[in-house]
Amino acid sequence: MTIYSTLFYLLAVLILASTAIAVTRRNMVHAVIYLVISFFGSALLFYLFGAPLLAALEVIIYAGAIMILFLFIVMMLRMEGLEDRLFPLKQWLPAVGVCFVYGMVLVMLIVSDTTDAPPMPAAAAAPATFGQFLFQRHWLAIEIVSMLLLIALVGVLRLGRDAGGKTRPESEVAQ
Amino acid sequence: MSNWIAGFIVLMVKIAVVLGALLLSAAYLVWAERKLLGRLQVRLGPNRAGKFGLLQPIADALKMLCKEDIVPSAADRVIFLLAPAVVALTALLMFAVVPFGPPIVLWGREVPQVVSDINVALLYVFALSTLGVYGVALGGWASNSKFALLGGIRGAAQMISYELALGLSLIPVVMMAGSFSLVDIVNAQAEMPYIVFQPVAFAIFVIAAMAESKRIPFDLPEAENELGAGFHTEYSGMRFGLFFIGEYVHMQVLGALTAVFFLGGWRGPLLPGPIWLFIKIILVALIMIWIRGTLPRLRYDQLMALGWKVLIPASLVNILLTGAFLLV
Amino acid sequence: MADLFDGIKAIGTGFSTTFRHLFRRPITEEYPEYKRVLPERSRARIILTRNPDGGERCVACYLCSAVCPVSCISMQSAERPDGHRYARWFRINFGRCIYCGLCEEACPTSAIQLTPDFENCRQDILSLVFEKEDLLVDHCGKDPEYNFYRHAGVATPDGGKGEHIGEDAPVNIKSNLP
Amino acid sequence: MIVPYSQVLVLAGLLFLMGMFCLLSRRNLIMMVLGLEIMLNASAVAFVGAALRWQHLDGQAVAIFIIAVAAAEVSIGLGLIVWIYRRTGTVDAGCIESDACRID
Repeated sequence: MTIYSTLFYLLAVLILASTAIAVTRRNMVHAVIYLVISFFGSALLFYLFGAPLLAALEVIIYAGAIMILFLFIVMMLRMEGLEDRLFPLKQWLPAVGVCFVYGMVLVMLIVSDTTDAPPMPAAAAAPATFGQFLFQRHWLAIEIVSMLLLIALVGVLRLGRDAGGKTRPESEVAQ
Repeated sequence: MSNWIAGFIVLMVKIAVVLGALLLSAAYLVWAERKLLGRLQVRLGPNRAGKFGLLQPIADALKMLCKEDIVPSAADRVIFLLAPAVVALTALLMFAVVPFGPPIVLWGREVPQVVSDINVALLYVFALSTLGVYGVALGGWASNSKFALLGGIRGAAQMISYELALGLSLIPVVMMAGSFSLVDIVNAQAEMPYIVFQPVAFAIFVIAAMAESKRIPFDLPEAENELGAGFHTEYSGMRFGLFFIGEYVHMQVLGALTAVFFLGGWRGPLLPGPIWLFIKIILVALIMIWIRGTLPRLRYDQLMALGWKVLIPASLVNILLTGAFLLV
Repeated sequence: MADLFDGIKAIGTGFSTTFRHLFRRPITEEYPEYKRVLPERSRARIILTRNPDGGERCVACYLCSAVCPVSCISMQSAERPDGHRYARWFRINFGRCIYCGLCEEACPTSAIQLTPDFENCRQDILSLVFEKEDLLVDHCGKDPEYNFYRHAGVATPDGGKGEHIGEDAPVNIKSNLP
Repeated sequence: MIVPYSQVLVLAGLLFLMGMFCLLSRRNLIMMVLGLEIMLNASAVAFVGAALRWQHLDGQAVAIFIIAVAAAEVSIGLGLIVWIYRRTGTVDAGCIESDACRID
C-alpha cells in the first residue's frame, strides 16, 4: 500500500460517493454541486495517473464550463421540485434490471481477466510532449472534433434563434 | 528525511508570507480604492480612522466581524454559508503559481520564490477562476431572493463568456514562451516584456480580467442601482466580507498575472524581484481604479456583444497572426 | 472609421477629465469641524414657541397630531379658568418623526415650528422622546409678531367679528342648525 | 506503483453504472443529460488509466476527444432542453411524451 494507492482509494471513494449522492438528489442544484465534486475528484485522479493537462482540462471544461451551464439552465428555468415522486416504479424497475445485467457483465469480465496485471507504474506526461503527440498522431481526429464543436455551436445558435421566434408569451410559460 | 522536512517548512513559510501579504494588501487596496476614487470624484475619501484614514481597513474588518451573521430563513443554508468561502478561496489559491522572484540560496538550499511551480500553471489559474463562478452563482441562488438570483445568473453568464476571451488572449503568450509554467513565461521575457510584441493581447486580457473580477464597467452581477447588491444582497457580516476579500484578492491576482504575462513579472532593474512585482500589481490596480472612476456600467447586451463579437474574434485573429509570425 | 476615432476621443476625454480631478481641491465639507449654517426654514428639530407676551401658543387642538403621517405627536388638552386651552402634556417621539413639516403647516396658532437644528441624535433611542418642557422655548420662532388670541375672532377697527376679508360669521353656539 | 488496472476499471464501471441508472430512472431531462455526462466521464477515467497501464499517450488523446464530445453534446442537449421548455413549459420526459402537452 504505497501513498499513491492510498490516494487512489480515497479519490475513488470520493468520486463514487459524490456521484451516488448526485444521481439520487431531488434538488437539481444539489445534484450539480455533488457532480462538480465528483468531476473534481476525477481531475485529481487524472493528475495521479500522470496527466496534468487532462486534469486541468477536466476542471476547466467539465467542472467549470459544462456544470456551470447546467447550473445556469436550472437557475434560469426555475423548476425545482418538479418530480413529485423521485423514482416512479415505471422507471425504477427497468433501470434496476438493466443496471443489474450491466453489473453482472462487469463482474464476469473482471473475473475472467486472469492475466495477472502488475500494478500500474507512476508516470507523468509533460504537456508539451502530449501536445506534440496529439497533433502529430491524431491531427485528423482533432480536425473532426473541432468540426463537431463548430457544428454544435451553429446548431445551438439555430435552436436559440428558433426559440426566440414563434413561442408562447413568456408570462404564459411561467405559469 | 530531514531534506523533506526542510522543504516542507520552507513551503509552509512561503505560503504564510504570501497569504499574509495578500490579505494585508487586499485590505489596503480597499483603502487605496476608496481614497483614489474619492479624489477622482473631487471628494476626500475616508480620513477619519487614523492619519489619512489608514486604520479604516482595520475598522471595517472589526465592524464586519462584530456584525450579526444573518441567514435568510428560506435560504439553502449549507450552500449559502459555503458560497463566500468558495469565492475567497479560489482567489487566494490562484496566487500559488505566481513567481515573485528568482530562486535564492538559503543555507545551501536553492529555494524558488514561488509557492508551487507546476507545469500547467496557466491552466491551473483558469481552472480556479472557473470554479470561482460557482461562488457567485450559488451564492445568488442559495439566497432565495430574486435580486440575488438575477445577480447570480448574470455573474455566471458574464464570467463564462469572458473566460473564453481571457484564455484566448493568453494563447499567443504561451506560443511565444513555449510553456504553461509561469516561471518559464517570466524567464522568456528576460530581454523584452511581451507587451511590446502583444499589445492587442494585453488590451484584451486587461478588459477580460476586469470583467472576470466584476470591476465597475462590468459589475452587472452586483449592479447596485438595479439589483440591490446582486448576488450578495442577502449577505451580512464577515460572509459579505469574504466576498469583498475575494474580489480584491482577485483584483491583485489579475494584476500579478498581467505583470507575469505581459510586463515581465518580477524582472526590473535595481530593485529586488518581489518589489518589482508589487509595483506592477499596484500599477495595474490603480489603472483599474481609474477606469472604475471614469467609465459607466455597460448594459447587459453591450457586455455580451463586447465579449462575443469583439474580444473573442480579435483574440482569434491575434492568435493567427502570432502563429504566422512565429512560423516565418 | 470616423466613429471609431470619435469613440476613442470620447473615452480619452473622459479619462483625462477624471485624471485632472485628482489635482483639484476636494469640495467635501468636513462635518464636525465645519458646520454649514442651514437656511432658516430648513426642517429639523421641532419646538413649541411662545406668544410675544410670553404665554404658550399651543391650544392643544390635536391638528398636528392628526396630520402627522407617522403619529409621533401626542398630547392631552386642558382648559385654564379663563377659557384658554392648553396642552397638559405634549410629547413628540423623535425616533419616529420624519421631519415632513406637516404639523407646522397644520398648526393654527403657529405654535409648533421646525428649526434648522439637525444635530439631534442620541445613543439611547428612548431619550429621543421629547416632553413639553424639552420642546418649549422662550421665543416666538419664525413669527415674532403673531399672537393667536389677538387675531382670531376679535373685533378690530376694520370691522366686527366675522366681517374681515375671508372670515366666516361666528358660529351660533346656542343653535344646532347647520 | 499505483494500483492494478482492473481496479481502475471497476471504478470506471461503477461510475458508468451510476450514470446509466441516472439516465434510465429519472424523468427530468436535465438529470438525464447529467447521467450522460457521468457516463462519458467514466469512459474518460478508464482511458486515462489505460494510458498509464500501457505507457502510451493514445489513451489520454482519446480522453481529450471525449471531453470535447461531451462539451458539444451538452451544449446541443441543453439547447434542446431550453427549446422544449419554451415550447411545452416542462422538462418532464414523461409529460412531453403524453398527449397532455404535445409540441405544437
